[in-house]
Amino acid sequence: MHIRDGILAPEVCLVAGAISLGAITYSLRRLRFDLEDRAVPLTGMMAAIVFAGQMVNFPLFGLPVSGHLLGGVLAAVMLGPWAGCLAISMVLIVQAVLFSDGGLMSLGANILNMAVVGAWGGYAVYATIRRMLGNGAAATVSAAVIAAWLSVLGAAALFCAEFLCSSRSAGVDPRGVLSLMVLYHSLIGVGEALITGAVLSFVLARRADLVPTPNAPGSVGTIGRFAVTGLMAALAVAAIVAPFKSESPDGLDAAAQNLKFDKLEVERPPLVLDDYAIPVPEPVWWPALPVSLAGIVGTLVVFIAAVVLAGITRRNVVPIRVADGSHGN
Amino acid sequence: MAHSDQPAMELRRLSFRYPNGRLALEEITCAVPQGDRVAIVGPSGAGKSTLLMHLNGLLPSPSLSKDEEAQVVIEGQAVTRSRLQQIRRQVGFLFQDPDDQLFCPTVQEDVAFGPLNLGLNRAEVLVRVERGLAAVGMADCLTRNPSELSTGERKRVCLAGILACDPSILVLDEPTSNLDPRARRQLLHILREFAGTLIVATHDLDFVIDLCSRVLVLESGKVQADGPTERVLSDPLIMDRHGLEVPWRLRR
Amino acid sequence: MAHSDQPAMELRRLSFRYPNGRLALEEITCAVPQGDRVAIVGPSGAGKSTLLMHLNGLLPSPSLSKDEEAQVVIEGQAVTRSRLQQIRRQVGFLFQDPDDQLFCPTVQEDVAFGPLNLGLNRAEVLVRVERGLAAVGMADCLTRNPSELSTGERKRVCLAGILACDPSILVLDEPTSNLDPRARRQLLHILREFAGTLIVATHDLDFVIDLCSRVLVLESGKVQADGPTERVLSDPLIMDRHGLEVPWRLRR
Amino acid sequence: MGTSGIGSDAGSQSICHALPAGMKLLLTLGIILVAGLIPLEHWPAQGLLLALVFVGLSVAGVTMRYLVRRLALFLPLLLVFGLSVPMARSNDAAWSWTLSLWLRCTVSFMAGLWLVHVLPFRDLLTTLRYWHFPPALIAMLGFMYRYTFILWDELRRLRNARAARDFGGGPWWRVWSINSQVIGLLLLRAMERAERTHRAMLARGWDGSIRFLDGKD
Ligand SMILES: Nc1ncnc2c1ncn2[C@@H]1O[C@H](COP(=O)(O)OP(=O)(O)OP(=O)(O)O)[C@@H](O)[C@H]1O
Ligand SMILES: Nc1ncnc2c1ncn2[C@@H]1O[C@H](COP(=O)(O)OP(=O)(O)OP(=O)(O)O)[C@@H](O)[C@H]1O
Ligand SMILES: [Mg+2]
Ligand SMILES: [Mg+2]
Repeated sequence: MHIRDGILAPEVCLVAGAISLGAITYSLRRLRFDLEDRAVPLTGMMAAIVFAGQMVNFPLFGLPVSGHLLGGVLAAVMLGPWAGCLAISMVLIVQAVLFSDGGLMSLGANILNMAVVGAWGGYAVYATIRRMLGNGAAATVSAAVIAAWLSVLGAAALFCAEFLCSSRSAGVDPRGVLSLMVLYHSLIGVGEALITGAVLSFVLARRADLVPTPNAPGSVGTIGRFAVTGLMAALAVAAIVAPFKSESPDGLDAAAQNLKFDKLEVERPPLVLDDYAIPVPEPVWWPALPVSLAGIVGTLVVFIAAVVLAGITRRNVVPIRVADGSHGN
Repeated sequence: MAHSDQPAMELRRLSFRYPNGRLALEEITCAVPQGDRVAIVGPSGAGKSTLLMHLNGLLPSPSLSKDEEAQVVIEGQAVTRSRLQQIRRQVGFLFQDPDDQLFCPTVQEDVAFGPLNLGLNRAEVLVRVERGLAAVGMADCLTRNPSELSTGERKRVCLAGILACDPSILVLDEPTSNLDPRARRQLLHILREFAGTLIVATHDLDFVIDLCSRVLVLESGKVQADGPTERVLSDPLIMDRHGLEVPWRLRR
Repeated sequence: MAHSDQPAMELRRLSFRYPNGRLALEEITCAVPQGDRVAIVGPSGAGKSTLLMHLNGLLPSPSLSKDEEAQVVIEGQAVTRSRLQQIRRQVGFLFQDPDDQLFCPTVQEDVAFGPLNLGLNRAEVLVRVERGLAAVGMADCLTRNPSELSTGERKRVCLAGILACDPSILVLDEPTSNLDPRARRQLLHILREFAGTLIVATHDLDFVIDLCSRVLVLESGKVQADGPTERVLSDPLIMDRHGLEVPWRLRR
Repeated sequence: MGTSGIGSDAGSQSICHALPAGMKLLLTLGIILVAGLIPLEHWPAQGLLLALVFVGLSVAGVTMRYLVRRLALFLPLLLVFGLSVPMARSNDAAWSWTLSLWLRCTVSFMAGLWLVHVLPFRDLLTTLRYWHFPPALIAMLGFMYRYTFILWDELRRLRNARAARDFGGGPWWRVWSINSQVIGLLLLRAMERAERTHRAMLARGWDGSIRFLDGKD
């Protein structure tokens, strides 16, 4: 998922960088913690954990891609959206500067796609769903699972947008790019959702006090939350439905042909997605149905995972009383 | 700064409950005069570590934010959130588990951590690091990674880290565990030379006899006995009741 | 299974070098007969923990993969990769640092971990857990989280976890550190009752006198002395040279 | 790529290492920016840049083996991409476009590698502080650095602890469920350890700012 330099146009990087900078500044402002606060080391540790987690790539059912944890939702659920966003940003900064994993110039875009969409967007979805389902452990896990999956799709969609803005050719069919990305990322998202859900149910069962309730001060306003949730959900639906729509006379095949042979070649590379996904051209050739099926299967798996993991958690949770000592340090 | 007529450490009805509901300390009241060497003994789970951590404001006690009802007073100053920095400079704290204390990638950096935070300049810090490590016999381990040391070696590095801060009050939690007899003797020697106030929680009663003049017996978060070392430790009644044993040297 | 004429544990020119290049053990050769109780003493960093971990195949020694040149032999069987699981059933290993050993979310699960992996049924496992925890006096902590216990309590839970596996050889690394005197006495009692072979690394020489019949002195990865407890421990020359001290009880 | 990359090059020294850390960062960023801004048609300029970066890498003492190993992770992908265009329509324009793409991405990547090689973590922190980055962010970065080692340490312990008592027994689902718990366990233990370590730092007078013994300030 890490975009390398040379793929996005400098002006796109600039805009994305500016937005990310704003997001980080805003996060820092919202947190307003003492440096001595416990939140600082916990954020650092979360960053270290996500960093380690991202080194492990999971294979994707025979597809020529593998995904890795993004961690945005996990971090946001455990630390809140602001610290969560910071944690993931830090991971990306370190990866770019000290491991040359993801470009320096595309750092802003990477932060936008993974930290901001992951933590803020993911958290908005999570908080909204949790609002609806209640405060139980089961609700927490299912909300996080769904949010994790959507956050991956969101990141992918945003990448598409950035990429399309970068390739100056007007004629690229966004639906072609989108359907390819959806195929990959609805599946990568399943991995993300499973890991997030499993880890969270574990933590909830052992130390529920480490997972704050979304109503704590510092969460997003209700309206904003619903807006973002709606947006992300619409995105998922659009992504899944997109290939169907493109079966108009010129069709997906035509779009794909255009995409591959006519439009992109003179301008920008086609999808040099990242270092993990090897976007072989075939999927674009596939008829619409399998592409959408992948999206639908992904959705189904995520919902089933949400229910199952939530069920496991419900059985395990030991209520933890909170008494005098718990006033945050 | 500190007047010598003020106790170095004073506890006023100190209570503490862990977030999981366990009451670890219950209304502890006591005072330690400047320069005294006091041992805190008691069975596992008595609350010794919990008590010591309060001297440094390391546990989130509600009293930290209330200036008037201070439960812990160090050299005349209530331990409150705003004074924590100041107080932590005065009080050197050795954790029971060395792994909790060591977090830098090299021994040198770890020992230097405290002095650097005191705002000393680089040369001074290096001198202190060297002195601290030499005192515990680990001068040749400067560049090693603490997680690749043996447990006893790690314990010694922790000690060096505390000594390098030059505190006026030393609070040691189980300093002799995992130390070999020679290192233990060296430690005894260092602590005897130390001019400030000393508060030690330990199960090593021989060490207490050699070092401390006063013993506090703690059990279930309450002070059960308090008195001169020899008298408390040679009293079979007290010792037996609180999971201890009269040491060989005091048996008649 | 094991013939009583075979030594319980045999080391054949055992050497070990840590990945960072430090030679921790150098050509150690010795044998411990069945049912013996042997203490390993020596200064910090002598290599005691490293040696003990070899008995359980916990360190990545090259000899683990070579069947013929086995350097560690347990009850007549060379410790090789393919036999590790078998051998770990026979050998119960207590880590020096309880945090290295405890990893389950509750005390009960942690103590049950070994027995469950032995393939026992649930009822039997529960009986063993209860027995193990009762033996160390922690029967009322079943549902607590090990990371919320005091250090001494954690140490005791570790012991319960080992005892619950009912091994034929007990390998204990510094079992008395952080234990209070009463728990230490209980441990002494448990170990005296234990019928199998016992190998203990410790700095607590009094404990050695009370428990073991034979002492190995280790320093810089080599065996420096080996003999009956009283003789080795009361020899001021040996003791002084290797960072130890003649215990009070043996002084004349 | 393990944590070994972080701060591993403390020993090596070269002119590149001696540059001020801020300069290293700006230089790298500049090169990447230029590589990105040069139009695709002007591939000779890209080639020049590549040569420059290559010289930088060799001055910094990067071994050929290391370079090849890192490039091997990155190049195949680029090859596939670049080749898809000339294969579809082979004319000179397509080829020069491909070449240019290759060069651009390789320049950026190698510039990144150079930075990785010459910039120790603590220098990054001190530079960021010098540039008046928010102290909270720097503190978090510092924690992340420290905790990465602690995390590894915890993982090692967790594995050892299990090995000593898992006897390979139990039905397959038990083994499987134990394995799946590891990530959660690691996270919990790491968080708890983070809290304790934080306490230890506070006890030794830490006030929120990261100080290094040999950092430049
Ligand atoms: N983090 C924690 N959360 C909840 N309870 C705790 C925690 N730490 C300790 N306790 C409990 O508080 C009590 C006092 O613990 P403490 O660590 O102070 O004992 P201690 O006297 O230091 O024992 P030891 O000699 O074994 O070190 C114990 O009953 C322990 O189980
Ligand atoms: N993980 C490791 N990597 C490298 N060297 C190590 C590691 N662990 C221990 N050592 C070194 O190996 C030597 C032996 O260590 P070991 O832990 O066996 O000592 P020990 O006798 O158990 O000491 P203690 O009494 O302090 O527990 C020491 O010099 C130590 O510094
Ligand atoms: Mg304690
Ligand atoms: Mg040891």
